[in-house]
Amino acid sequence: MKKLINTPERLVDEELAGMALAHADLIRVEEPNIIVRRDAPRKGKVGVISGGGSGHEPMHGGFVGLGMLDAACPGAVFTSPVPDQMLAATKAVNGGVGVLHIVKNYTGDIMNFEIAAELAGAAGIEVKSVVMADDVAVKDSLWTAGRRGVGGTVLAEKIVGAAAEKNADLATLAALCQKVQDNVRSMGMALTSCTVPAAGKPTFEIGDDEMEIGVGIHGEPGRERRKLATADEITEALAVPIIDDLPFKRGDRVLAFVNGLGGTPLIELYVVYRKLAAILDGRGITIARNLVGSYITSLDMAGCSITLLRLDDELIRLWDAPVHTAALRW
Amino acid sequence: MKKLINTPERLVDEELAGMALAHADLIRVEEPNIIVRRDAPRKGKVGVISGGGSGHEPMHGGFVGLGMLDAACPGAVFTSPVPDQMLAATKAVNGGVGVLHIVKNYTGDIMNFEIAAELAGAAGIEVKSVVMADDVAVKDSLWTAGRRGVGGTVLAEKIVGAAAEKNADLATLAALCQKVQDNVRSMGMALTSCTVPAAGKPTFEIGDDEMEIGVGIHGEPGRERRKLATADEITEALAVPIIDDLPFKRGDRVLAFVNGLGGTPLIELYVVYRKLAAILDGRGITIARNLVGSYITSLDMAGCSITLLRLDDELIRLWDAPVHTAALRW
Amino acid sequence: MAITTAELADAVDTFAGRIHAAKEELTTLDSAIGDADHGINMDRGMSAVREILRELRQGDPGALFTQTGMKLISTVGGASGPLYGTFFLRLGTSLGETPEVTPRRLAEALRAGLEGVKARGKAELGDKTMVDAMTPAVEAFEAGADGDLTTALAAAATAAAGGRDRVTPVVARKGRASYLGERSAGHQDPGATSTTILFESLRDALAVTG
Amino acid sequence: MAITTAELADAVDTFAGRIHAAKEELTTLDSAIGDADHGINMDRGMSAVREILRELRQGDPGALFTQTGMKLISTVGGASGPLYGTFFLRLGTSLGETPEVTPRRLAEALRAGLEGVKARGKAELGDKTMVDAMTPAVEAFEAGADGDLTTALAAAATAAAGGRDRVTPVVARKGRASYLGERSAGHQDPGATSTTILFESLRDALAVTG
Ligand SMILES: Nc1ncnc2c1ncn2[C@@H]1O[C@H](COP(=O)(O)OP(=O)(O)O)[C@@H](O)[C@H]1O
Ligand SMILES: Nc1ncnc2c1ncn2[C@@H]1O[C@H](COP(=O)(O)OP(=O)(O)O)[C@@H](O)[C@H]1O
Ligand SMILES: [Mg+2]
Ligand SMILES: [Mg+2]
Ligand SMILES: [Mg+2]
Ligand SMILES: [Mg+2]
Repeated sequence: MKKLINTPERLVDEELAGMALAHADLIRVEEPNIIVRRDAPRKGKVGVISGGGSGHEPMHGGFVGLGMLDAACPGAVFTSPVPDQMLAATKAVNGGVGVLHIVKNYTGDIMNFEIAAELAGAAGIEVKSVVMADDVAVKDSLWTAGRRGVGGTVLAEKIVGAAAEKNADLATLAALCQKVQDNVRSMGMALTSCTVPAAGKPTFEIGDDEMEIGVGIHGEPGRERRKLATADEITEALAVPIIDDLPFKRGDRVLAFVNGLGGTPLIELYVVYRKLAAILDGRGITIARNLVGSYITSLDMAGCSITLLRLDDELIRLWDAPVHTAALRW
Repeated sequence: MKKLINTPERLVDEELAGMALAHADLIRVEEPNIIVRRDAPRKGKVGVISGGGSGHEPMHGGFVGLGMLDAACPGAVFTSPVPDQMLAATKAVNGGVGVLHIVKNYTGDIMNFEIAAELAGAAGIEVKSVVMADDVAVKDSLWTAGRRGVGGTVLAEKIVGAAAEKNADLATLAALCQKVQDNVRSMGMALTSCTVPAAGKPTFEIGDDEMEIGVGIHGEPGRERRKLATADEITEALAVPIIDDLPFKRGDRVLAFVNGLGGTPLIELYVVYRKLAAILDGRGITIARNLVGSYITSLDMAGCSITLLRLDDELIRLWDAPVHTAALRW
Repeated sequence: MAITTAELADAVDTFAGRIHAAKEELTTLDSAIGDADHGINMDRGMSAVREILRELRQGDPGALFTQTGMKLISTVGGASGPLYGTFFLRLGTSLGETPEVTPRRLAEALRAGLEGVKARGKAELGDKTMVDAMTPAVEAFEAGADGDLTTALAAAATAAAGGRDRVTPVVARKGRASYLGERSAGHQDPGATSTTILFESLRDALAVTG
Repeated sequence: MAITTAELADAVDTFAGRIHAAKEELTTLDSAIGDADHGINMDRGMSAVREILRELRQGDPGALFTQTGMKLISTVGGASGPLYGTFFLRLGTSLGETPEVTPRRLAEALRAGLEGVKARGKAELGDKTMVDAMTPAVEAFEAGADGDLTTALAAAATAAAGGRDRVTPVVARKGRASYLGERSAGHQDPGATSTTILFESLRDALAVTG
């Protein structure tokens, strides 16, 4: 295992210490490992928090700041945070008008956030939770854990954060987050496995001429292993299931998000974006906004994911609204 | 070789096509493969251009836009661009008051920019060139090609671009760029080799327990191979030679830039930043500004570089000035 | 023939030790159909529990389990944290302030733990989770709780292992393994494996010697 | 015994073909002490030259080399682009509009090319660059230019290879290899290798058969 770390045990703590030093103008880091917007709580503003295992940087800690999250709860690598963190974050951002939990749909995240919400409720803070579950690689079924929350979460946090900044109320924000969830779909693929630091070796073996289609963001193997293909073929293999799922239709305006998984250089993401744009153009779908970069990662995994969000004027306005965080800023 | 590409031959063209589509609000891509600020040329504004081999994304194309570069010339992967590109870019950004070439110190870049400057001069455009050479891993000697231009280039482009935006004249901008060069030092290290797409295999072999200290950004092996060490030890191995070289002294204010080489996840860069901050603090050097992320990369290489720039009020003001490019924005 | 807090604390300690020993094995199982952290997660939690065990040994069995559960919830995270946390919490709540635990009371407590896990995780039998080891184990223990404790514990451990193995060929329907669809079949479930270790620890630590 | 444009075009074509064949070898050499692209760069340039060769064959030798040089400058990039580009440009300028080239005129042109490379790249003999193959090759050709052409070309090619090998043990002082310091010693220089291929191509294409 080759990583710029000291020990796996100290990795998250040291990362948070580095973030606190680098972004002291935006955030503070508090016990038990939560990243809180510097000026939180703000009276009369709904707090918006999220969280999940570490290893997906910049998500979520890099999205704490003006116009996005009020706090983030990073768990151990690929491990949902514990309820103590979400409870502390909820208290830290409580401006008296409730707190929204944006939860990615993983069994662990759901249960830990659930316990935290129960405890916050008992402490007199109104909490609403919205579950992001946008990964079309997973069959959407009542009989399984359901779809994973992936790239759509980044977009939801930006959009909901923008509305929260304008003092929308808790119910409105929860509905808005649900609206993003209802209109967003993603899928990812891996060229290589990632290596969980504490495990010390790649999560899965993969041949030099193979790839995994439909991976999540935790090094979970995908639904299917295929022969390595060209960027255009890979883009097609991700884009078509996404488009067909919602489905996205001729005349739709979308936000197209091409995301690197941590070990993928930017040059490759633009190659994917180019093909994605051609595919959407061919179907009469307009890219109204885009995002290209590594925003929701899987440690050092090489690979990418594509996320499409159907936009309307409201979502565009909120996407365009100012944001000032470590990872997204305009 | 595992990459999200179609063919090595089409990689740069397709990347540029993707960039043009993703950032049509900021840039246009023109023959022969140059990235030009959308509103260039601007009358009365000095044009600032740079260029170099591809494979270092987002540098330089990601830095074209308001308050930074007016054009970028991407060569083939790790290969200096050809004079035709710099000549075309120089013409495209010529607002009648001269063009500054920011050149990284590589034999190829120097010669190709030199030819372009001769041709531009013959075409009646005043060109000044400043050479960036900030890599302390290379001995600074009249008898060699001299130091490589690395991370300092990103900072120079931002700072010079800010001054150009305020209509500083060519001589002033050249002097400012030289001032950045005189006050900036960098050093890098690699955990893995990168793979040049056209070569198809890693540039160098490296053991699971080894690292290269003092690498450049082209997969050139470093000056020294060492046993793999902790993030803290690596940070020290980079920071101390940088500090001792200028030297940076007690009381100095610096911009601390921790850069990922393309295959390094952000979480690791913050671990490095944390240690760098501690080292500087221990020497009485104040981090007045910082930048953490992958801005000057080496394809898919895992590793990092550290750059320190000694700041004064002028440089801080120019660093803080607005910038709106694909990769840097505030 | 009632069980003391000290004996139960020993059982928890045995569990912690075996989890530590099985850390890599559990993580490897989780690599195949999950995210390569189950051993790491459980070991982080049980190590934290071990640190408060000396203190808990002084109190009643209810407090022992309640505190164990709370510690797991606040240190493990992931899916296993709330699930094992809830399991021990419910054990504790069920036992209340009973100073000593009879096998029958323990059977009731284990049942409460199991129901807690099912309520929290909403997994059914056959979904390929820890529930598949826990359910037969609790049932076996219930069936034998009026007889010999050692025998009942042995039956519970055997039933846990049986449940664990029964769902190895099955396609997962809960937890991360479910994302794999058909590809999850043929892999042993990490959580069912740690649950089997739990019942084996109870068996070995609580067995009446002789 | 003067050399025609067609013969010189054949030599350029031979060079292009051998560069294509040596693409991987040159790139591998450049991996060890550079950035793994010398073969790729040269092949990109010489392939582009090949495309205009049929047309150039119709003109005079000066134009053949001038156009070859310009094409290399605008397609190769890197260090080798301006250097080989300058080399051929100077060859062309030196030959001017001479319709046929005598060995002596060729010697003068090669000297002009070499001086161009040195002026552009500022490398000295012993810096471990293409100059180390080019200098002895040009000198050997100059020495034999009044004698038998085939012999002179053979001597030039041998001298190029000798120069290439002489600097293999040396520490590089120019180009990317210089970044390696002591570590560059013991590696064969890619540019000196391609220059040797150039003089071998001249030898084999221009040799008077029989
Ligand atoms: N809904 C559920 N109900 C019961 N057990 C579950 C459920 N989901 C997952 N598990 C169990 O949790 C185990 C995985 O735990 P762990 O790896 O620690 O958490 P995570 O999946 O969050 O990484 C699985 O092997 C499975 O036995
Ligand atoms: N200053 C110089 N003068 C002459 N030749 C040089 C000089 N610098 C480099 N070279 C030659 O160029 C070769 C490398 O060419 P190439 O790999 O194509 O360019 P780059 O170094 O830009 O990647 C070296 O092997 C060396 O022979
Ligand atoms: Mg996990
Ligand atoms: Mg090169
Ligand atoms: Mg797991
Ligand atoms: Mg090279």
